[in-house]
Amino acid sequence: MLGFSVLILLPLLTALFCYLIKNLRVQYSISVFVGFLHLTLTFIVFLGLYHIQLPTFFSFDSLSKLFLLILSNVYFWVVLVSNTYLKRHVTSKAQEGKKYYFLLLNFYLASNSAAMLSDHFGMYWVTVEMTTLSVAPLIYYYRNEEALEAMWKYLFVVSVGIAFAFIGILFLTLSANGTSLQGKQLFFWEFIRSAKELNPIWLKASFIFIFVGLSTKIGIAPMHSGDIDATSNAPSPIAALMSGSLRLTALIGVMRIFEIIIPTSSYEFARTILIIGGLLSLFTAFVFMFKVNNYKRMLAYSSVEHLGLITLGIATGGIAFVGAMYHAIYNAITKIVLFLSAGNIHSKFKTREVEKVKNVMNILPKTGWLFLLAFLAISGIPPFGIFFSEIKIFEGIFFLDNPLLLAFVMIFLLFIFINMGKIFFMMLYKKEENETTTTQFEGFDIIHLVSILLLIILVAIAVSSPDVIYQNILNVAKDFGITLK
Amino acid sequence: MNSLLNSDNILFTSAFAIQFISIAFLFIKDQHKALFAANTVLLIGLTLGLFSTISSALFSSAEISLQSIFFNFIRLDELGTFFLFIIQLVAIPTTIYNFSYLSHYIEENRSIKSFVIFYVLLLISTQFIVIANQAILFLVSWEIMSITGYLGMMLEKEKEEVQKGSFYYFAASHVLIFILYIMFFLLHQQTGSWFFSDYHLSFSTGIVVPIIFILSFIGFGIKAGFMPFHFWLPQAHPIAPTVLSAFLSGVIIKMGIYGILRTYLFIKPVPEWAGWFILIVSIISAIFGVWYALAQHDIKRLLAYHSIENIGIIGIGIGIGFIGSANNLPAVEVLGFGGALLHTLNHAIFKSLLFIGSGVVYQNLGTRNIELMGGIVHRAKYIAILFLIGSVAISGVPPFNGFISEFIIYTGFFKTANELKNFYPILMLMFVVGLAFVGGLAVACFTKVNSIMFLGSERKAVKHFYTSIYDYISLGIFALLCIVIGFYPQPFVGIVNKVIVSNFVSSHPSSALINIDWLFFTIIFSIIALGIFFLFLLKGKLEKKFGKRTSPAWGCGYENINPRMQYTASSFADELNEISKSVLVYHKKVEVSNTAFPLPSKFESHSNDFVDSKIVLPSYKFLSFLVMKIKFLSQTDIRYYIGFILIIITIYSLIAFLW
Amino acid sequence: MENVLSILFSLSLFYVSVTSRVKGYVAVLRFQGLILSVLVLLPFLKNFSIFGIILPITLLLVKVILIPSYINKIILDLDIKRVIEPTIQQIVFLLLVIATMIVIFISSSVIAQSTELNVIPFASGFSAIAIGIYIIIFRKKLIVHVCGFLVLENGIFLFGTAVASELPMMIELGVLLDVFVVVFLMGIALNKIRSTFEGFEVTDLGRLKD
Amino acid sequence: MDILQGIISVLIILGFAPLFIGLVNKQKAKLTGRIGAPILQPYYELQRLFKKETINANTSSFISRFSPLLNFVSLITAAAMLPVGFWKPLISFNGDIILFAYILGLSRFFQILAAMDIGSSFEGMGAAREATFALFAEPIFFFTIGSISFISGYTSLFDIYHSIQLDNISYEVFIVICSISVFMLAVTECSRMPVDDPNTHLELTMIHEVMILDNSGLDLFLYQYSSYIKLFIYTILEISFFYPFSQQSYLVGILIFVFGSLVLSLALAVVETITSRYKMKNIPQYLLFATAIGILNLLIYTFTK
Repeated sequence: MLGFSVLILLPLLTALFCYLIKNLRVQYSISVFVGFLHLTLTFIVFLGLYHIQLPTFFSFDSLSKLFLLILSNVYFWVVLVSNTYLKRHVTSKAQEGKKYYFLLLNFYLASNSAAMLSDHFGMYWVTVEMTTLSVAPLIYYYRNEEALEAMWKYLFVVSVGIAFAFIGILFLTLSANGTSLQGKQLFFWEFIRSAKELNPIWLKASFIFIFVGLSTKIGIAPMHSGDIDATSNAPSPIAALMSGSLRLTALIGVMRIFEIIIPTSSYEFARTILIIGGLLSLFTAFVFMFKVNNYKRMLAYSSVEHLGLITLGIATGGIAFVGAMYHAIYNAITKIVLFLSAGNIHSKFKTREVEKVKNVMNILPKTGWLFLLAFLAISGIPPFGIFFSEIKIFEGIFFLDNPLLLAFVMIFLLFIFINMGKIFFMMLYKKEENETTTTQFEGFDIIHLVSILLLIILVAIAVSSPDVIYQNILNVAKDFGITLK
Repeated sequence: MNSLLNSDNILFTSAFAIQFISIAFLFIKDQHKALFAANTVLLIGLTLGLFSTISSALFSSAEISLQSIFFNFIRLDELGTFFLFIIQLVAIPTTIYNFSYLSHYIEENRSIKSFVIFYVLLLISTQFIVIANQAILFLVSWEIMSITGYLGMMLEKEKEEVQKGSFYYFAASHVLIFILYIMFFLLHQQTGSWFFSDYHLSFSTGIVVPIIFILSFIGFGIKAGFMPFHFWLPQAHPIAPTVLSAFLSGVIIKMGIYGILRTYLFIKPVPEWAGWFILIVSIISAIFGVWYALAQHDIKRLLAYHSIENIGIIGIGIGIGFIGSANNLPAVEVLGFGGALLHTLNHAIFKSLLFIGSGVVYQNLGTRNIELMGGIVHRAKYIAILFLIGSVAISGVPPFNGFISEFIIYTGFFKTANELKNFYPILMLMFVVGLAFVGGLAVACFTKVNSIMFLGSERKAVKHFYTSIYDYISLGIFALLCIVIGFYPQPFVGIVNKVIVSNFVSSHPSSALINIDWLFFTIIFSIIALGIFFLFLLKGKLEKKFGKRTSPAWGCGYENINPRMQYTASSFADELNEISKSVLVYHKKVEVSNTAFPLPSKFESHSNDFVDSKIVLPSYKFLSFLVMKIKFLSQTDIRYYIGFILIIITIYSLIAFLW
Repeated sequence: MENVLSILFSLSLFYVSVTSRVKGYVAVLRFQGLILSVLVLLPFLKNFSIFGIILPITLLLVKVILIPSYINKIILDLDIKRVIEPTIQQIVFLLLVIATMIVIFISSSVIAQSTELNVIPFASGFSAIAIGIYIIIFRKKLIVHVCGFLVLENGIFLFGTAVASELPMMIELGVLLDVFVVVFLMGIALNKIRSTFEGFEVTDLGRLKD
Repeated sequence: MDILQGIISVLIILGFAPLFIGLVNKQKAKLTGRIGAPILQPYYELQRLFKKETINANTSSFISRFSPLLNFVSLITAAAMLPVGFWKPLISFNGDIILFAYILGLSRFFQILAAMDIGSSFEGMGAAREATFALFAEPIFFFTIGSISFISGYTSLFDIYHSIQLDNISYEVFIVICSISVFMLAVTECSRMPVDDPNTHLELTMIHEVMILDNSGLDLFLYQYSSYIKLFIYTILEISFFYPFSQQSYLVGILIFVFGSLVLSLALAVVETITSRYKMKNIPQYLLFATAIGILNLLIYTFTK
């Protein structure tokens, strides 16, 4: 019960508390404290030092352990920098956005943890809807037209998508008709245990609906649009949260249903659908990297790309699955750094357009370097982690699937890389004739500190590749019926 | 396998450690001190490394047993050691040049610390590439090499051209790493291992190995700069800081050669078409590389194109070696690979010499355009002499090292023709003529460079020409190496022969390489040198007797000649460029006014790279044009978002039904 | 009994697809909410349990009273034009709806042979989903979008009862709560949109593009 | 004994090079109906230059003092590789054919540099032409002598000529045509008509002469002498084709040498009398023509054999 209270109830209470106490400083400190507690507990559980009992509808398995760790890791750092971020000047209208900031953050944490931990489709659905509700007002933080539009679109599209996911869940119950599952409730493990009995037609249908519905939240093309708008207009910490953890919260649902399908005859079909989705996302990112002229949208598209890559990895299975899991970790961490640096740049230049941002390397040297390093990390340059996870995914696709697919993936990635690079270097190095070349001084605040720490963590995980993570990922793979030699 | 703590291992590992430690010294506040300390420590590390390399594998027979330290991730076979030798040999004088080069930047109070960090990392990762025995380690060090090279190029990051050129390098290196992924996946698939020492494939088994060969040639060829994969090279090398472009041209593009040879070791013996393939690509690279070089005015760009030419010559050697291994002729193999390896060493030496020399000039004149130089010999005689040595060497003219390696390759041609009769002689003769043609072009090009840069009178007034002792030291070392290898090639040929005999030629090694009458060269060249010396003394005496003075040059009756009347680089090369206008994309713009009071007339000529301006950029533009056409995804209306959900669900359901 | 209610439900769908007044939508929502609450009340009538009563009552509360009146309130506050101008003619829309419903009914009756499910609620629930989507796609007013979304939700609910899912009551309540909060948030957003943009047309939201 | 013969032959070349040029000029004069200078005129020229004071352009550098020496020495070295009267040359080893070509290249390299060293546009013109035409002349050498070496399999000039057997007809034809292209090569390299006119002093039409425009005294002496030697070297390359007629008897060899050089001087004189200088831009065609002869010839030979 303790674990449950720390993981879910405590954030809820904190949210309530933040509603009562208006003082931002107090809100901040208590939220950080809660985030820290959450992180420590998750970490302890992840290490397997401590097993906690959860009430019905909730349970731990290796997958939720892993994703919960990612979530609470992202959340902790984001909350840590939030205060500094809130201190920044925003328009007077946006002042009121600050009031609900921590409230919503805590609510976000609670709902996300619940969604990750829930082992019942109904509960999962409810909590996922809650995550949407928690994050939508945060998107509206800036209180301007773009933010409003983004929030509306996100809220509406995702709600519709989630509704479709619900239909999928109902189909799942249909598929259970006339089997031993008849009359039992919608627990994952029940279904996984007796997946072979399920009616394939309804199973396929439910997979399609759940995958497409949740895609609006994961950002799998062509349902990515609402996600892009939201991520690009939300304040940077929120954007980091969304790219890092919220998408995974949705992904976990798809993985559950996929896990159910794997032993059945519809496995091939589901794989194909996932691969199509992943490729479409890569293609979308590939297309929009040519057009995009707003650096936060660019980062959002990069999230689409990487989630697509993860989906491909999951679909391919084998070593690629392991790669995908690693990729989820690395992508989450790297995205934080990218979005935080982007936030610094935004607060300096007051614009999100690439053309208007120039010579960052000299004007904001520290941020500039962090931005550059994060770019190298996200585009898979060693020693940063994504290099290794990408290699695993490529290898998997190459050996388990056909190399032609790999060729496509590589071509897409290559051009995404080239165009992203062009944009990044335009921002970092390009300068006007009369502009200064002498580097100006940039204050060192907690955002830089956090970014540096995260990059170090990234390299550390990648290079040392701790056995506990590997074992956990292997367990996840085992749940998905994947055995590695 | 001797004990872990033998002197070799300690020396070797400590060398790397010291090189790495040098970064720590950059925390010293004062940039001058920091640079001096870091550079010195780095030098110590490199020198130690060089000693350990020389002592370990090349001369003595003691093998470094690092396997036991790094779990077989690292191995020093002869090939790797030879390239390690090259890297360290080039790195030492280049690092010495750092002292003077970077101090220029410090005086412009520009921060050079990050550059030094990247430089050190570049050196270390490059050394790791050649000793890596495991695919992932290899790829990691390869990527780090590329990326640190890129970051180092960004020293003058505010310049437009720097951003452009370095980005070419960046993109190209990313392309090739993907190709290498696939290649290593294939190797892994074939052998089930990630370790180089387990890769023994034979061409006969199916289609896979040929694919591996092609991939390796493309992937590593991009790095090496074979045409038509060279397009990034003339963009990147000119804009890099001189130290870096010396190292890039001297060593890093050789990593491509290393890769190709390494892959050859995995899949030898190769069939004959592979040899011909490489021969033809290489001769094209050689001829057009030097021809492009002839059309350039930017000295570093010109040198970059010469790197392409020399890579071509190396490739020719490799091609002969392949043909030898295909027909199982150890003699041909030895000559071909020997020429290639020795030329790799030589090119590393004289190309770095030339780049550093041009860097010294650039530092003082502030331009890379040779049309604005001239008369430097009157300012800095010894720089001119050292540069001249490099030029003679790179033109493959005796008595310096360039000639030696080209001679080996020629001998390889003759050998091939002898061993395999019928139509081989005429084909080989074609290549001989091609190589001779390349030599002629190189002579034309470097006479142009030297005369326009150093000789004559100053086209653009030079206030003061500042040279530091470090310039002379680093250039001097390189020049000395050129001369030594030229006059006394035996030991170096011996090293190369050892490498080949132990790694390449499996069956009954031949001694064709050593049996060339090297003694003759030593004798002849020394006779020439002595003869010139004695004539010089004699001439001095006679001039005392009959008198000697200087007078203004004869202007054909025209009295006041001014520097702008000198022959320019473009006019020197004009006739040759005219011949190959279309390939060179060579444009001339002449503006002569025929008015009564003529205005000053203009003339300018420039040459774009064919592959870059006619293939790479257009295709990228075309692609982006196509992509821009794709509109349906970029809808802003929420109803379309919902519509997409509906559509995609229908499509998936259709798939489900058809399944 | 269920079938009768489901048919009434489907009739309401026809009405919603022809009406051109926003109030009409609200009325339909009320009506559908009523039907649904009766539907969930039916099992309660058979065997009485104190817990059984909670769900119908909350359903009634949320779907019949709260949400519709809330939407009415929004309409009044923001004095939205009461008539909607559709993007396609009503008749075409109606034809589309009818065609869809025919297809859905036939296909579901075909499906019903393989797996046992009561066809009418299933089909009408499904058609409600489809028509909700249609409303969203073919109408311009954001408020109408909200109504469309609610129709879709109702459809899902009916559908859920049809496939005899054993969703525990707690979850059902959670779903209801979620739906309510979503609508609530949308209402707030509409308020803001009113104060920020000039109109309520979806075409006004076109700022975010590449 | 070989060493001695080698030294003697080098001395012969050094000694008779001016005589040969004198011979050519004399015959040319006769053919054009002039009396002409005495045959020994070149010797007088050299002697005169030897005594003159050395004047350097004040824009020039160490290059133009160094280049004549190197030019002279490298030409002597090249000469030391040639068989005279079928004596084994001083320098003869496998692959000396390449060294021979590249030594000439070395001398060219520095001559061009020296010309550019003056910084005057006239020398520049000459240097540019020299570089260009030399580039096209190089293949001819390899297509003639090189082809023989490839066919015979020897890589030393002496052995190459040694290997020539005039037994089958196609080989004879081959050799004869080779000798023709070598003659054209000689004409180019030694800057005679129709490529270059050694006698005019109109800079715009000259190649070799214009490059040494600013040299005088000892430098000019060395340049002139080396140009004489160069011509004689190519003459010997030409003559050596006919050694096979001497079955290893030195007497016949020497006879062939003397006779051959006479014939060749006559030939040169005739050519210079009847032909006029080509346009500068036509010279590459002329050289490519020679190359084409070489290639065609080689093809014919390899496929008729």
